[in-house]
This record gives sequence, structure tokens and C-alpha cells, in this order.
Amino acid sequence: MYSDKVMDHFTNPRNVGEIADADGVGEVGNARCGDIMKLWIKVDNDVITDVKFKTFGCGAAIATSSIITEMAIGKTVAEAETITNQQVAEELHGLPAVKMHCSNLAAEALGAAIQDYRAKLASNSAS
Amino acid sequence: MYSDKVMDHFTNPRNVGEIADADGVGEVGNARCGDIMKLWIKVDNDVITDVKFKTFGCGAAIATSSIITEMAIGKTVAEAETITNQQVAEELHGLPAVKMHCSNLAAEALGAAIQDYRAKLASNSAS
Amino acid sequence: MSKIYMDHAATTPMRQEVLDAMLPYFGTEFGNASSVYGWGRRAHQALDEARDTVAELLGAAANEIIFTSGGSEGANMAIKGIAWAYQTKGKHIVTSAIEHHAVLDSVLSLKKHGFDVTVLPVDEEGLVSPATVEEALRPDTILVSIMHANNEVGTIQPIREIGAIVREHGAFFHTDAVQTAGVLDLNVGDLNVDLLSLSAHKLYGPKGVGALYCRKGVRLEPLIHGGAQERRRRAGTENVAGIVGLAKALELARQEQGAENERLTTLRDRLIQGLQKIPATKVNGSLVHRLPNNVNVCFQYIEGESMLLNLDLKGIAASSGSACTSGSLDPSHVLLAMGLTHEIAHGSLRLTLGRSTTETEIDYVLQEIPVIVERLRQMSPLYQG
Amino acid sequence: MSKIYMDHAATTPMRQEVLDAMLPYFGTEFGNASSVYGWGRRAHQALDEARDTVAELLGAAANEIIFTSGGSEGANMAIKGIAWAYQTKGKHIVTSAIEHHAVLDSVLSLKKHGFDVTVLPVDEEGLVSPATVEEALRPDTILVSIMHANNEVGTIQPIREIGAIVREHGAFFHTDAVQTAGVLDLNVGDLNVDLLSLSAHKLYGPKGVGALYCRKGVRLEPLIHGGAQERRRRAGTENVAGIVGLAKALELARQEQGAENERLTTLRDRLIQGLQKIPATKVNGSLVHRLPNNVNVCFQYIEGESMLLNLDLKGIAASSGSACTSGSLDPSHVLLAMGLTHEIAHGSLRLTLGRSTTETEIDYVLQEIPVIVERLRQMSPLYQG
Ligand SMILES: Cc1ncc(COP(=O)(O)O)c(C=O)c1O
Ligand SMILES: Cc1ncc(COP(=O)(O)O)c(C=O)c1O
Repeated sequence: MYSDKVMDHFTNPRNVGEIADADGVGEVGNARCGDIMKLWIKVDNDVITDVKFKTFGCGAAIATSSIITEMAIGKTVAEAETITNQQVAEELHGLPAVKMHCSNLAAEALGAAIQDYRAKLASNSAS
Repeated sequence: MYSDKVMDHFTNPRNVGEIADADGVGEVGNARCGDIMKLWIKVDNDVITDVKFKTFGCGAAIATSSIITEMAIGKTVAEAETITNQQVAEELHGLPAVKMHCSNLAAEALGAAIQDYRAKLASNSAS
Repeated sequence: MSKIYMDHAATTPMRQEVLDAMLPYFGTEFGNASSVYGWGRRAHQALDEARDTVAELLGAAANEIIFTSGGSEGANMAIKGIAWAYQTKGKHIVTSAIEHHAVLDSVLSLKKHGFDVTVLPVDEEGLVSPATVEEALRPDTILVSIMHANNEVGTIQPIREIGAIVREHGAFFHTDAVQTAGVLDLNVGDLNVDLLSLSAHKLYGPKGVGALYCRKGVRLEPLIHGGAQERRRRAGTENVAGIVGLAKALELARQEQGAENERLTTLRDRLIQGLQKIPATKVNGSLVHRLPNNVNVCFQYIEGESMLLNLDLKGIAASSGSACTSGSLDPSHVLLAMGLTHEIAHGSLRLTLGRSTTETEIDYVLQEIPVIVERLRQMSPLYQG
Repeated sequence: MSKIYMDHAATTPMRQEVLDAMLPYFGTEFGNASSVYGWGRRAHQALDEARDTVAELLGAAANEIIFTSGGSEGANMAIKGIAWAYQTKGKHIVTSAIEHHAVLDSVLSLKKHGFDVTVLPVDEEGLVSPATVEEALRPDTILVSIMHANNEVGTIQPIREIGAIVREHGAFFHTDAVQTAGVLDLNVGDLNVDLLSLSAHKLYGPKGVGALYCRKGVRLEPLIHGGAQERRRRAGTENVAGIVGLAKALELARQEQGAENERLTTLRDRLIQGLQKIPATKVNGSLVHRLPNNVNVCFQYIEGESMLLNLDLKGIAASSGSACTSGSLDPSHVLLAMGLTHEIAHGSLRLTLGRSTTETEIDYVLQEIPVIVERLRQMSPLYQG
């Protein structure tokens, strides 16, 4: 049911882990629904230089987490923010209909991390 | 579904035909129900000496008609009158449940013929 | 002469190609199509492919096909499914007097639940007229169910015309295509139907499997509740082998249908013409709007079952009325609806030809039947020969 | 190591002996069992023999057996059939929270028709207590449906005791024996049941066929109306090959059941003990009242599907919750009813053993699972390893 690309990212997920001194952290989903995604970003000069994730969830949740780290690294924060769940699914060569909500989660987690980064930035410059 | 004995009587029915100078004739059933049985008897000295039948009906109807002619011939009228549909079915080594009503018909036709014979007798002795 | 099978409307022998297509799913590919691992995915893929095949042959989309356990389940699912899903829209259902019992009894069973039923008459050829359907439609009519071709007399109904009228009126239209699937072109668009049911064993496929087409957007209350199979419209672990067999049988039938229909029509007409020579014989059903394989006649003064038994003794398998109602003692409701008397309806004989039928068989049958008819008539108190 | 199939509760590979028994009915013996000629009579006789076999194994009479298209149809037929036939007696139905969806959704579907439903809780081992059943019974209770053994956690219910209570009360009692047929002794007299449903594909028979036992004198409104098959209780041309396969599979299972259950119980316990060594692991379901082939565990901090995919990559076929509800995203309703949190229920794994299972396979699985669990936990934001 999953594409080869999904299975590749599921089997060899890229960028698993945490970033101790992350510039932004986002967490979405909840255990009740069976999907939690936590995502750390490192930003240098408005460019995302590193992303790491940890995910509790199904195959699609893990694969979308993995691929979105690859999609985000190297992009400016503004560019990364426009990544949609549609794009994530396309990048994985499609997802089963019942699994489309998982691709939402990955884009949401990235968005949450960027928001956290922005909030930190604002409070830093405010202080 | 039919016993070999039923099939034997169906394939080679005994005593098919009419008796021109019958002492009694009985007809039961109706075309609407798909079964009509007509039975002629010849009586000599209170003993049934010949029986003939014509039947419009299913395999069971034809077989029961045939066997009841054999059962009746040689019996006294009183004896023949006691033949039950149960006996007819047994003599044929059983009939399918859905066909039991046909065995009724044969005994009824014989009964009707005997009644006709008795009625004629009565009107003859009366005249 | 070896045994002659002339009861293809009752069921058909499964084709070797169909069995071959099914065998892997009885063997190594035994997975449950709902499972995520390899065995499950391959079973699921087999279902997907079968669904695509069936959908394509019907001119439908794959998600409009629901696999069933046969024609009876399909008809029940369509009729009760629409009734319960749309009861707030109306509770009136229209059908015809010559439907298979799977349709007729499904519709009638709803009466107990407060549905109102109109059973349309047919003319003496066994045809439902579109005008009668139109007259029967009411504001509260939610469903019309008219069979594509009748299983006893082979009459093909004007489904396209009826469908247009029903659609115009805003009701749903189901057709029981059990006798036409694999024989006629079944394009749900051309036929103007919303629901169409078929059964594999009538077209050289396995028994116990069928399909229901249900147009996109048409809701159905499930007949069988439970698991999420068939997009929640029909629960139960899918009969993968059977479904693969159904698709294969349909595909083969479609390929051969043109030539085979021509061949059967010639044989059918030869048989009808031969039987018409027997005195006091009536051919039932339209000679024009007729399945290529159906012959149905009544021989006056004799009863059907005793004819069948005699034919069986001569090695000929035939039927008198519908095989699946042979547990009943009433004469065919189809023949009665066409205006035949009980007496004559009891003497009906149905011969339905198929892939194995040859001219030699037809000629043998034409040689034996007159003898049997004469013999039974001589035994009949109704016959003044 | 070749592929390992440990999902026998989802479906089983068909046995060669079963296929061999079926093949004639896909070939020369293709007749419709309702037909009067030779082909039909032989098909009918095959049905009679299959019916006798099934009846004998259940301690029932032949005319108490109704052939169905599987477990889901059987459950729907039993539940809706009783509901509609006895609605004037009462409209209350009792079932349990851990039933298969075929039962649960059938019962719940009746709510829309004015029936009143009590869904009984289970204890943390997944057991329904007879006392709870007794408390739930009311004067208007017409039916109680409790499964014989659960398909997810393998818990065997006290059917005999519950049956006695229900009978005493004058209601009817149905048990879904889909998971126990071919495994446990099923004597309907001993079990005190009025209705019992089973499915062939769970016991090395074909998919798409099953049986419903319905005690003599118990009326059922048909689910599938139409032809006179199955004594007017289930219309549709009989799936002769499938029914013959069902009978053969049941017969073989009964012969081997004793020795096979012993063998499986040993393997099962070895597997459970091995898995218990993994930290933060919970075994679900009673360890005493348990099917010989069922293992069900929850690994905290990880999600079931990703475990299944990893197992699949290692050649191990398993399931997380019931295969037929895997289209759903909710965690198992069975585990939730047993008091597990959503979070933990998401991490459940079911391994169900069968005829092909060996000790070598068990040991291989025990070697791979801890690695997979650890790997997924390392990836999990919930795990503080
Ligand atoms: C306990 C139980 N009941 C009912 C069913 C439904 O059986 P089937 O898939 O044959 O319809 C299943 C299996 O899917 C089951 O495990
Ligand atoms: C016209 C028609 N509809 C429905 C059916 C029922 O199909 P099945 O026997 O597959 O349930 C049949 C055949 O029996 C039929 O001829």
C-alpha cells in the first residue's frame, strides 16, 4: 500500500534524533490519536541548517517526518514555512487515502517549530 | 430425490389407460394445482379385479397412481378402501417431503372410485 | 450421446481458465486482503485488479463496484439498502411481476416495515412497458427495480428507456442483470441505471460470488454490517479467489460474446422451430426481445416435472420454471403474470443453451421431446388425442 | 528464514485436502443443487453430506444448519433475523463491548429501528461475567450475543454458564464461534446456545463460506430473501464447492484438534514468556481462558502499524488489532474495553499461531522483535530510554 519511497524513508529515516541547542521546537498530535511528532530546527542566517525529529506513529507518520527534514534543510525559514502537506505527499510519491492526515502532521510540526523559532527571536530582540 | 422404486413406477407405469365398462370411476385434484388423477375400477364379487389410471402430474403423482393400482388389484373393496397415503408412500420406499401430498391424491382417487362403485350399486339395487 | 446440459440459466460449468486464475488464491496467496504485510497486500491487489476489470466492463468506476456473495445478496443489498437509506425521502417502491424472487421477495419484505409496493404487470410477451412504469411513479417513489432479462422466458426489458424515465423522476433504478451479464453489453451509463447486480456462476464463474454496481453518491444502508471491507458497504473477509474468478469469467465472456451470441441465436431458433411442430405447444416470451440462449415452451395437457424426469432419463438436463424455486409447487409466477392459465403454466419447459451446446445436441433433443410429450399425453386425463 | 505467517486469526491457508474435496464441484459436478436432473441431484447430495458433517460436529440436526457466505453474514443473519422475527415479544438486545464488529454493528444497526441495546463491559482480562449478563436481562430481552472467543486477545468466554442464564430467562442466545470452530469442541447442547456462527477461512477452509446453527423451532426473518434454498432461510444458489470445503476443513480440524492444541499451547507460552522479557510490555487477555494460538501484547511508547511494517520487512506477518478493521484509525475497541489507555492500545501486537508454526519460527520472532521495539522506541518522543 505504501510507495517504495515511503518504505525507504520508513526503513531508513533521515535525521532521527534531537538537537540539544535547537533554535525552534515544534510538537503536534497526541498519543490518543496514535501520532505524535516532535521536530527540532537549527537556523543560521535565516536558513534552516539542520532538522531532527522523533515520531510516535504509523509508517506514514515516520516517513513524512523523515522526508520533511530533507525538504526543509537548506531552505530559508520563509520558504520552509510554505511547505504543504500536499507537497510532502507528492515528494513521497503519494500516500494511501486513509493516511493523508499523517502528511498534515509533518507540515504542522515544521510550522510549529518555525513559529517557536520566531517567538524566540522576537523575545530575544525584545530583551 | 426419488427412490428407485418411484422411478421404476414412473418410467414403467403399470395399468395406464381407461376401463370402458368400469364399475367405478374416481377423479381427484385439479389442473390448477398441477395434479389430476382419474382412476377406473372393475369389481367382481366384491373383489377389485382391474384398475386403470390416467394422471396429469409430477413424477410422484404418476408413480403413486401406478403403485396404487397394483396395491388395489386382488383386494376386496373394503380392504382397498383402507389403503392410506402413508402405505402408498411406504410401498414406494418413501417420497420427498415436498411430494407427500401426491400420495394423498392416489388414495383419494381410489376412494372416490370405490364410492362411485358403491353409489352405482345402491342405485342399481334400488331400481 | 453423452449427457446434454441445457439448463445454463440455472447455472453454468466453471471454465478451466477461471479455475486457473483462482487457484493461486486457494494456495500460496491465501492472505486476508485487509492485512498490511505481503500476503495481505497481494490479496488486496488481486481485489483491486478484479474490481478494475469489472468496473471497466460495466463502464463504471472501481469504487462503484461492491463484491457480494451472488445475485440474491446483490438484489437484497440494493433494494433494502436504498429503502433504509432513503426512507425519509419516501417509502414507495416499484417492481414488476416477473422479477426473480430475490428481487420480488426483497421488495415485499419491506411491506412489513411500512413501505408501499407497486408490482407492475407485464404484457403477454413478458415485457414491462415504460409507460406503465411512468404511471406508477409517485412523489414518494424512491426505487424502481426491473430485471434486465428474465430468467425463465428470456425476455429482455427496455431498461434504457425505463431508466431515463426513473431518473427524470428523481428515483433510483436497480436492474437485476444476473441473466445478461456476460451475454449483453452492460454499460451502466447507456442503461441509465443506478444499481446493477450480477452473479458469477451464471457466466461460467464460481458459485457464491457476485457484484453490485452502485453509482457514486448513491447511499446504501449495509445489508451485512461489520468490518470496513468494500468501503464499509459490505462486511466480511473478501472471497479473493471467488472475486478473481468472477472478473476472469466476465472478461472471457466479453471477448467471446459477439460470436457466441450469433451461434446461440441460430441454435435457439432451430430448437424453437422444431418444438413448434409439436401440436398444442406454445412458445413463451417475446421472440424479438429475447436472450440468445433461451427457449421456453408449454406443452398442453402435461406437467413439467414429469417431462423433466423423462428428459433426464434420456440424458437431457432441463428445467421447468426457475431452478431455484423448484422447491415450490406453484407454477411459475412469470408465466402466470404473462396471462397463462395455471393448467398450461404447469406444462412449461425451459431449455437454455450455452458454450457446450451443439447442433447435434439440438437435433437429439428435437428427436426425443416429441416422443416424451406424446407418451405423457397418452397418460393424461386431460388429453383427448 | 522463509516468510513466517503468524496471523492465523485473520485468515488461514487453505489445506490441500480441502481443495481436493472442492475441485470436483468446480469441474464436472457443477450442477445447481435445486435442479431435478443428475447434475443437480449430485450437487444436492454433496450439500446434504456437508450438512450432516457440520451438524454432527456441532451436535446438531442437519436441518438446524444454514450455510452462509461467512462469519459476518452469519452474525448479521442471527441477530437481525431474531430481532425481526421476535420484535413483538420485545425489543431489547444484549451484547458485549468486545464483540467482533459483525456482531456489534449488527446490534447497533437495530437501534435505528427502535431496538434497545445493552453493551456489557468486560473485566481487564477481557472476560464477560455471567453475573453481568444476568443483571442486564429484562422482560423484553429477546437476544443475547456473546462471542465464544475473542479474535484479538483470544479470551474464551464462559458461554455455557451465560447460555444457562439466558435460557432460564427465556431469551435466545447467539455465540460468534468464528475463532473457536476447529479449535475447541463446539457442542451446541453443552454450550447452551440457540444460534452459533462460524466461518470456513479461519479453519483452513475457503473464504466466503460459513455456517449458522439455528436451533429447531427458533424462527429467523431471512437476511437474504428470494429462492427456497436452505429451507427458505437463506436465498441464493448454494456455493457447493465452498460448502464441501467448509465441511472437509471442519472434519480435519476436529480429528487433529487435541494434539494440535497441545502443540500450539506450548509454542504460545514460549512466545509469551519471551516477549515478557522486553521492558514496558504488557500481555493482554486472560492467560488461563485463552485460545491455544493467541498472543497479544502492548509495547509502550510505540505504535502498532510501524511495528507491523518492520516485522514484515523481517518476513514476519502479524497484526495489530483485528485485520478486518485495519481500515480504521482508532485503536482496538477490544483493548479499550479492557481498560487500556488509547496510547497503549495503539502499540498492540497480535501474533496468532497455526499449523505451520514451529519452534524455530517462535525463536526467530523472539530474536527480531526486541530489536524492532528498541529501534522504534529510540525514534519515539514518548520514550525516555
Ligand atoms: C470473531 C469473529 N467474528 C466474525 C468474523 C467475520 O468473519 P468473516 O470474515 O468470515 O465474515 C471474524 C473474522 O473476520 C472474527 O474473527
Ligand atoms: C434473474 C436472476 N436474479 C437473481 C438470481 C439469484 O442469483 P444467485 O443464485 O447467484 O443468488 C438468479 C439465479 O438464481 C436469476 O436468474
